[in-house]
Amino acid sequence: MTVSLPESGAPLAHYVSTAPFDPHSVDAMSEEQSRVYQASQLRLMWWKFKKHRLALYSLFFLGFLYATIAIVEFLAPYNLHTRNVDFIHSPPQRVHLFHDGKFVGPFVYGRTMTLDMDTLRRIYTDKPDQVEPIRFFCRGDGYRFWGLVDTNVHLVCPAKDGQLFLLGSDRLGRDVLSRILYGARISLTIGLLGITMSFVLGITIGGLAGYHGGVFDLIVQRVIEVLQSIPSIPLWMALAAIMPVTWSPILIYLGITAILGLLDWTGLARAVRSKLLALREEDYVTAAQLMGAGSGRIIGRHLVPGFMSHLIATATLAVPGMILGETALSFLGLGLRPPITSWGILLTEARSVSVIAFYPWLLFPTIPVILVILAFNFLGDGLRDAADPYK
Amino acid sequence: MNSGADLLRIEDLSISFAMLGGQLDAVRKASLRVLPGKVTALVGESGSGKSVISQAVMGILPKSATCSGRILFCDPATQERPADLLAMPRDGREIRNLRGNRIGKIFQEPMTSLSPLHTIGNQISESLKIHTDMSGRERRERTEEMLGLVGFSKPARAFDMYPFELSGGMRQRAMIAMALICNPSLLIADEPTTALDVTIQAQILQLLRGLQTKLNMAMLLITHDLGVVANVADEVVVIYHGEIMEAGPVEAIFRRPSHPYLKGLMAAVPHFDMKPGERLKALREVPVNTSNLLGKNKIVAADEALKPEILLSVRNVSKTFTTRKSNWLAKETAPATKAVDGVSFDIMRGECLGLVGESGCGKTTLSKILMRAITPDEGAIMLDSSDGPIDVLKADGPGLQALRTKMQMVFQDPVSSLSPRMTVQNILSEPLEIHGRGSGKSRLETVKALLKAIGLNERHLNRYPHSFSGGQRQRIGIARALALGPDLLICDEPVSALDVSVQAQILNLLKDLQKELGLTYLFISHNLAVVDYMADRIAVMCGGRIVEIAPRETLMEAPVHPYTKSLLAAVPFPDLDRPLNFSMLNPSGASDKRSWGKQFSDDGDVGVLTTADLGNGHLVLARKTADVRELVS
Amino acid sequence: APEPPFLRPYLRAQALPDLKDRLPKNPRRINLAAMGRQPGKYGGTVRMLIGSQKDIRMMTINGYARLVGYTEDLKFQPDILESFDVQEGRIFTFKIRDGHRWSNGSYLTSEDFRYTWEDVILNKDLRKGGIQRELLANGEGPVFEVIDNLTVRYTWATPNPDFLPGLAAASPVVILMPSAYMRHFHKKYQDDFRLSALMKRYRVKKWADLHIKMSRQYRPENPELPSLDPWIPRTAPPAEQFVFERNPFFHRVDENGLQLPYIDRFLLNISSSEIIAAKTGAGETDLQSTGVDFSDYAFFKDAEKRYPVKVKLWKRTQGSRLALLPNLNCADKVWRDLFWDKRVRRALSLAIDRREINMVSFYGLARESSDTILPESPLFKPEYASAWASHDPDQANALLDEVGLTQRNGDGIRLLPDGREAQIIVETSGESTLETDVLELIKDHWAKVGLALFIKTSQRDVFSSRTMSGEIMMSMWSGLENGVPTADMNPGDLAPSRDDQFQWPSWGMYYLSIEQNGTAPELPEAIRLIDLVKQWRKTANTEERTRIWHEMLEIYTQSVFSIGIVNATLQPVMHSAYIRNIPQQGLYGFVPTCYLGVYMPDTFWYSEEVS
Amino acid sequence: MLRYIFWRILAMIPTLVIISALVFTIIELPPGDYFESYIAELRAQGEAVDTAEIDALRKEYGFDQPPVIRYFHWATGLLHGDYGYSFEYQLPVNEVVGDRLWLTVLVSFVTILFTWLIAFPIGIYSATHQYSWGDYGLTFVGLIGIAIPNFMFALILMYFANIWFGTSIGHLMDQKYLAEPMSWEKAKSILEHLWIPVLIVGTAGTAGMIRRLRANLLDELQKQYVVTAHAKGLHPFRALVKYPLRMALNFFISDIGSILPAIISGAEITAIVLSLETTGPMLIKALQSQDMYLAGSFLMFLAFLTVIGVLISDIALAFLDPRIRLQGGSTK
Ligand SMILES: Nc1ncnc2c1ncn2[C@@H]1O[C@H](COP(=O)(O)OP(=O)(O)OP(=O)(O)O)[C@@H](O)[C@H]1O
Ligand SMILES: Nc1ncnc2c1ncn2[C@@H]1O[C@H](COP(=O)(O)OP(=O)(O)OP(=O)(O)O)[C@@H](O)[C@H]1O
Ligand SMILES: [Mg+2]
Ligand SMILES: [Mg+2]
Repeated sequence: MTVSLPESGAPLAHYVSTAPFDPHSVDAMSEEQSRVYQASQLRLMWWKFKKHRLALYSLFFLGFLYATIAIVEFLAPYNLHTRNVDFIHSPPQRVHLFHDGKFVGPFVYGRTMTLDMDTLRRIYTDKPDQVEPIRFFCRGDGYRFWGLVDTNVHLVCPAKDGQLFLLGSDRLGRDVLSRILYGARISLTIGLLGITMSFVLGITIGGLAGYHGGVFDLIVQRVIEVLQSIPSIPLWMALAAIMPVTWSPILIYLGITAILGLLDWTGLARAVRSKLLALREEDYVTAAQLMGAGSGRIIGRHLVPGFMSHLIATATLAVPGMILGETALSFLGLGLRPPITSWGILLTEARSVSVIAFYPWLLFPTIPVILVILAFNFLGDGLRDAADPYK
Repeated sequence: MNSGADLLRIEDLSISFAMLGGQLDAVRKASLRVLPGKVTALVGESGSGKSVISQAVMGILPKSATCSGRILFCDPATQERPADLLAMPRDGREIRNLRGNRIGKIFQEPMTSLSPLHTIGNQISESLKIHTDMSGRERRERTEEMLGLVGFSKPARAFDMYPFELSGGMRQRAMIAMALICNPSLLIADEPTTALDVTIQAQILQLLRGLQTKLNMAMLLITHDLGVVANVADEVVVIYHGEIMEAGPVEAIFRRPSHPYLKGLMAAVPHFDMKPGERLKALREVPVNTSNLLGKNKIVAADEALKPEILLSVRNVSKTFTTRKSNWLAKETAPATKAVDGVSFDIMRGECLGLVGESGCGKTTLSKILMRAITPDEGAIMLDSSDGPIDVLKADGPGLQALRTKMQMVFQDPVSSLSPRMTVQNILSEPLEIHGRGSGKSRLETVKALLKAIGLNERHLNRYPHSFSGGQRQRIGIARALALGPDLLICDEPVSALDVSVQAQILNLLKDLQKELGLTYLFISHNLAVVDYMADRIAVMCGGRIVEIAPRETLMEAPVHPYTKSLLAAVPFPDLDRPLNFSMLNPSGASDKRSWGKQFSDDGDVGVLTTADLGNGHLVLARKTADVRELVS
Repeated sequence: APEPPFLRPYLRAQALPDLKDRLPKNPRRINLAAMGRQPGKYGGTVRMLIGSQKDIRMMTINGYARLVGYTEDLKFQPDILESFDVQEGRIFTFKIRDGHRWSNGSYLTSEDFRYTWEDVILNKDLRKGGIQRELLANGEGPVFEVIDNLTVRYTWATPNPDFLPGLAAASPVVILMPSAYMRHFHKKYQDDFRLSALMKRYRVKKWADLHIKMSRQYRPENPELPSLDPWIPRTAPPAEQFVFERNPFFHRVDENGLQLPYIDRFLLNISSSEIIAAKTGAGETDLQSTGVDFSDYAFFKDAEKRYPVKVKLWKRTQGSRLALLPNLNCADKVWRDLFWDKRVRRALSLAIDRREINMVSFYGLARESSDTILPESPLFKPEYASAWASHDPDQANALLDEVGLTQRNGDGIRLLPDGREAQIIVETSGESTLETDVLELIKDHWAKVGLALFIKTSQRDVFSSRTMSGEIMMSMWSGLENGVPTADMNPGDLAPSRDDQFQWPSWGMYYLSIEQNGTAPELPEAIRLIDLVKQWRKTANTEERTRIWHEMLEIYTQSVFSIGIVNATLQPVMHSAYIRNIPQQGLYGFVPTCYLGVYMPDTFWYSEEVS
Repeated sequence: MLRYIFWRILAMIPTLVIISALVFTIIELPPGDYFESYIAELRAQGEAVDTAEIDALRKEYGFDQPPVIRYFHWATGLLHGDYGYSFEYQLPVNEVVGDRLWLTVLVSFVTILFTWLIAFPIGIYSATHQYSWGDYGLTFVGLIGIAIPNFMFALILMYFANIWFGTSIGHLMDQKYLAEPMSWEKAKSILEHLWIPVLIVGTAGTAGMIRRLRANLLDELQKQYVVTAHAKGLHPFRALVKYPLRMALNFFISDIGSILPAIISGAEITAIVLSLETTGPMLIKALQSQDMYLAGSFLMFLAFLTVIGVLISDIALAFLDPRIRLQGGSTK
């Protein structure tokens, strides 16, 4: 029974609920509830994370991508440097299923190339009768898997004596798809080092400066000023020039990334610092201080989480930098250079207008870049939500 | 006066929150009404859904809430037909025109409800800016007038102050000013006076009552202070777990409480006539294993005799704040506030020292100084802990770390003192982790025990502070302070947001701990009945100084200082037969020194006042020249 | 003959004398019809893109007004000079055109030569490096004489074969400055007070700097400086656009008596090298050969459809577009010994499939050849081009086996005598993808003969010091700079004669520094080559020189000191379809043809119709 | 506060000294000097090199002296407003920069304006309409902006602007206006060209702003004081701008230190590709050719702007949030 109000404006009667009353009746918990209430915080976050579909898919996508890095050799139809000089700048081949109305399974048509000596372009025409079925789990270019086993098994291969350029081929007749797959290896890994370093440093130093303020802050700020005053390009140039030439390009790139990571924390540190300068005035920080929490704990457990959204956003935004940072440098002739391949390199190789005009498929590497960046951002969104107490 | 139709009619309101692991029904088919120019009091246990109802009326429920039912609002001032507030589009023009204008709301947590970046004047006058077409100057005048009405002694200065520069009570008054500034026809007051000392509270109640008669303002008063209810309400609604238990005119409720819940509530109120040692009757008494609770065993009784008497001695502590000028490029000539002014006192081991005083008199500042959260300008503080004496102000390194385990504090503002991104479990186990108490598992046990002791349970473990009601948060703060089992616990308004029954439960818990583990308390409260129940000695603060300190009985029965006297006079009783005599109250506040006898006031001279010893530990701040007999008379 | 309309305002203002007075009494007459070109008419502006401010030097190179210059078939001819006379290869008598004027109208006389020789070249402040190499024969400078107002003579004790090529070079030896103008900046002729005022005005610290700054001819940065070029600068740097206008006193006329150049103005716009090709393909330039590459050809060809432009393909003059240069001075003893073995060098060359490279990067349009001279050179013999330049992996393998590199590891890579794998690190400045692409291909070719190739890219400026110190094992660079030499051109490129020859920097240094630095060549072929250079310098006899050239070419190509890949690669020359007289074919190179220089851009003209 | 500013300005002196030393070191780091890269370039162009002459030049400019001495010469020169001499341009540095500075400021300023005009509304929209189609769509577009390398985007835009609108390729204006005085036509040409770099650099920057603003706003939007503002009847948008947005600006303000120099240095790569007449490409060129005084003075100028920017950012921070105490330690 519930209370019933009197007519509007009429005097209120004395109503007493007749429902049974037991002050100790804590609602019994259902199984579901007790599962929730007993769950660890990580698990709770995972549940919350899962609710964000797109983030979940992004996680799967990235997980998948990082897994493929390990088995690129197997996935790519060709090796990184396999060329076919008869198929230079060949446009992407379409995969067909039916030939002459008959189902054949996935296949491509064979191609012929003719040189147009007037315009100096290669013209490719499909041969309508030459069906080249795509093979799966097949033998193709040999490679040494993880530097251990020599093998030549691939997930997909072109037909015997046929070609398979699903995303076209480049100026040496190399398969763009395979190169993208190989490029992922460097693009998705090396930059992480720099990001991680700049994050750790940025949060720690910025955190300490913001939290402690005073003289420490003054010094840190001066250091930041000094570091920020040195634009990264000159620094790259200087570093690239003094790195021992005997180092392999990867090592040099790694080294420079590391050094830049060591210097790149300033922006983040300033953001963290200014936020913490405000946050440290909150009562809960005083409360933590009074509990005897050290600065590390206060920064790490109380202050930084309050800033998590920003950090996550910044981290996900650093991803494009990680993947593409090197393009700018390759562009200036620093950093990575061919024959090492990364997405950035693949893109810098397409740096002339004629590519855009004639060989637009060489721009395909932008697609994985975009996908990865989107995925990281949605993942970040999901993480943000999972960490958000208000959700 | 049009009292014909209900101003606010809430019909069959149900509100639930979507949470992980199912939904939480905060309000179930509640109905209530408010008549124009009348006061409906909504009372009930902490967490019973009172604030949620008020949010529903304003249309500011969190997005995770769903509600059903009808909330009809009929504004007599505009002569409009009743409109269903729930049916209005969220943040639409219609509802915005009502908010802040026709319906004012005083939020329960004044600290977090104010933006830290804007001066309170700015925030208060904003309502005027939205709903009226006053000029900037008029707005400022009106705001300052309002600030004066709610008891700011220097409204012009207060206008330019930032919330973090105000004491808890002052913020609450700013909040009240904000709600009233547009003369709403309905005021929703969610615990409007919890942070106010009784004299200011009385002043505010008087103000509200004045508006009620003058402007025909109606009020939905949410409070757990039955004394206030008895004094101002016309109708009372009792809510428990989201359901209405009892409703009726105030007469009926107070004279013929029928529902066992209401009866329990009435019984749990502490009162001044309690016999020494008498326990409060909480609705549910939770037996607690105190030693297990605090993570460390302490056999107090045995070696108590060996210890010196004085646990903490405070000598001549002062703190001055310079307010930040809003135009800080100008020379910093902003007047300084002497928040604490030469305070000295001792706390004995095992005792509970009550600290009362007007809002803004420096209690919180003092307690933070004791905790070393604020560095005083001068003074000395010695803690005689179980491991030898510690100079509180100088300790550092391991000494400071040890000090932290010896002294703990319950913050006045429960919301802002809980990290918003930590779950209750993290919050409670954190002190244990810091000081390396127990293993992960045992810590969890301790946390559960603590939760139980404060009347919460395991289901709250994984929730974040913002999803608790005001009282629940306050209890979490208490539990956190208790976790380490400190020697000295400073409680800054620990029960202000608690309904009487939970308050009884908590107070009993504190008393038990004191008895069994020999805990010592500095207990700050505005609720004199609570202080009376808890304290062994009581100190009265005014304007940064301790004006009177005495054993409880002495102070309650034979107060000497005029300020103490006026405080006691302003206590509201939950008894219809003992109404507050508003006309007797000093209109300019109890600390108005002009009304004090000349032996107590310094007339602006510095250093003429000193502490006079009246014997029996009864000290009073008075002129050096005054003699003892003169004072007592 | 008609006056150029462009000069009309000046003529009207009487700022200029009439054409008759502007020209020397005996102007250089160009018979266009005889050259197979059409005589044209005045007018028009040519827009050209340059990659950086320094490239305004293109005007000096393309303008190609020299005391003595090359003809299209690379013979010397007097240009600014009315005539020149050479005795015994060491006595050079120069005759100035009577009435020849600088672009400011002052007359060109022997005094200008004297000033330059005595007051500039011999002045220690101005020429800290001493007399230029081209003016030294056997380490000695010439004796300079003024014969009369229009005749001067330079006399060396021994023949100086570098003198005339030096004058005809793209960046010519300076022996002539406008003395009347330059005196203002010379300590000897200017009083200290004015000089220091000028120094202050031009913000330089020393008078020598002032003189150098004001007299720069190759990079015409001083619009005030009187010039003899067809177009004279009108813009002082820094600027984004450099304007050059016709020199009203230019000394050439066409058969109809029209004063050259036909074209009134050149606008040189600075564009980043990244978009020069794009702009060219968008018809935003009227004459472009620098900053564009063969790989852009298809794009330009496409532009022909959209814009009134034409693209021609000329031949580059390099001995090899790209060449691999094994560093005979490399620090690694094992490799050095191997590189010293001519069988190894030959094997490396034989292993390369030049056909494939040609097909991939040059559409098969280049010539697969060793690093040697082109058929366009009178010295060419087919056997030079084919020496060890066929694709013969079997022979390469056999040669390598013969050397003793018979051991191989599991991957088929040969093992060095000390047990290391035979890994050759080729360094390149990697400035274009062409280099890395070609190396990618060669990598595969060499793998077939059991050699592993690694590509390493490094900055251009550290290149030479690193080769010199032997850190670089093998580098990729262009081949012989001048692929179309005549016997009268210095064959030094074929011998270790300079320190920037990456196959033997240290030996080259030895010769260059007159045996002070570097190390003496140790390979008999190299010793012979440098001896031959010395012989060549001593003789003035063309037949003798031809013999020396052939012997050197024979040694060079047979020893495979540099592994050439393809030469005669094509260089697109893009131009507005309205411009006439641009040869369909040409040799394109800095040396000896001075890019467009010997093809005389002053004879190009705008017609109303597209061709 | 005035005292604080005073101290900060004092503290700038040692900072700038350290920076100048660092800048000098960085420019010195690459092996060789201008003359070496000059020689290398001459060689690459096939020109003969007179080593003796170059050695003399080297001596002339003090390159035979130890770097420390040269540093002192340079640093004292800077103090006297003498920025050194550009080898490449053969001119004193301050003459080299010339007009480029203003064009750079124009481009950067418009770009920054563009970024803010785009990023702020979108950021606010995304935060208030979290997970709406608009949010996703705008996020996507923004991210595309950073996912496509600037140089490529530049090429693409340039190419299509040429094909579709006939805009001349690259540069800030059609070349024919280069030498002309400002006119309506010239201004139009500048506008026609300006949008490309602005769009490229702008889109590269907006995503970062949008996402960060969104993240910060999302945090603040849930705060109780926003509810209070709503309870006052404030329009949600006004409430947002007044309260959470101001809080969320914190990160943005802390970044001012890097905005100022960015205005001058501009987006180098884009500028190079588009061949803009701005200072960025000049700096890069100077670095590449080791034209050290030009590069060094340029970098010093940027550093000076950074230091000023940081100061401004600190002051603005204190303005923004009254709780911030710049001087005090962690306890009050
Ligand atoms: N945002 C929220 N999300 C989930 N649960 C909530 C939220 N806000 C309140 N609750 C829950 O709703 C119930 C009612 O809360 P409410 O704030 O109305 O209590 P109250 O009656 O005002 O108590 P108090 O007197 O302690 O303030 C409580 O159990 C609380 O935990
Ligand atoms: N950070 C600060 N800056 C400036 N003034 C402050 C600051 N903190 C407190 N004050 C001032 O100090 C005085 C004492 O404040 P305090 O918080 O100690 O009062 P209180 O006794 O706890 O009052 P309440 O009972 O209302 O909480 C007040 O006048 C307040 O305005
Ligand atoms: Mg509440
Ligand atoms: Mg307080």
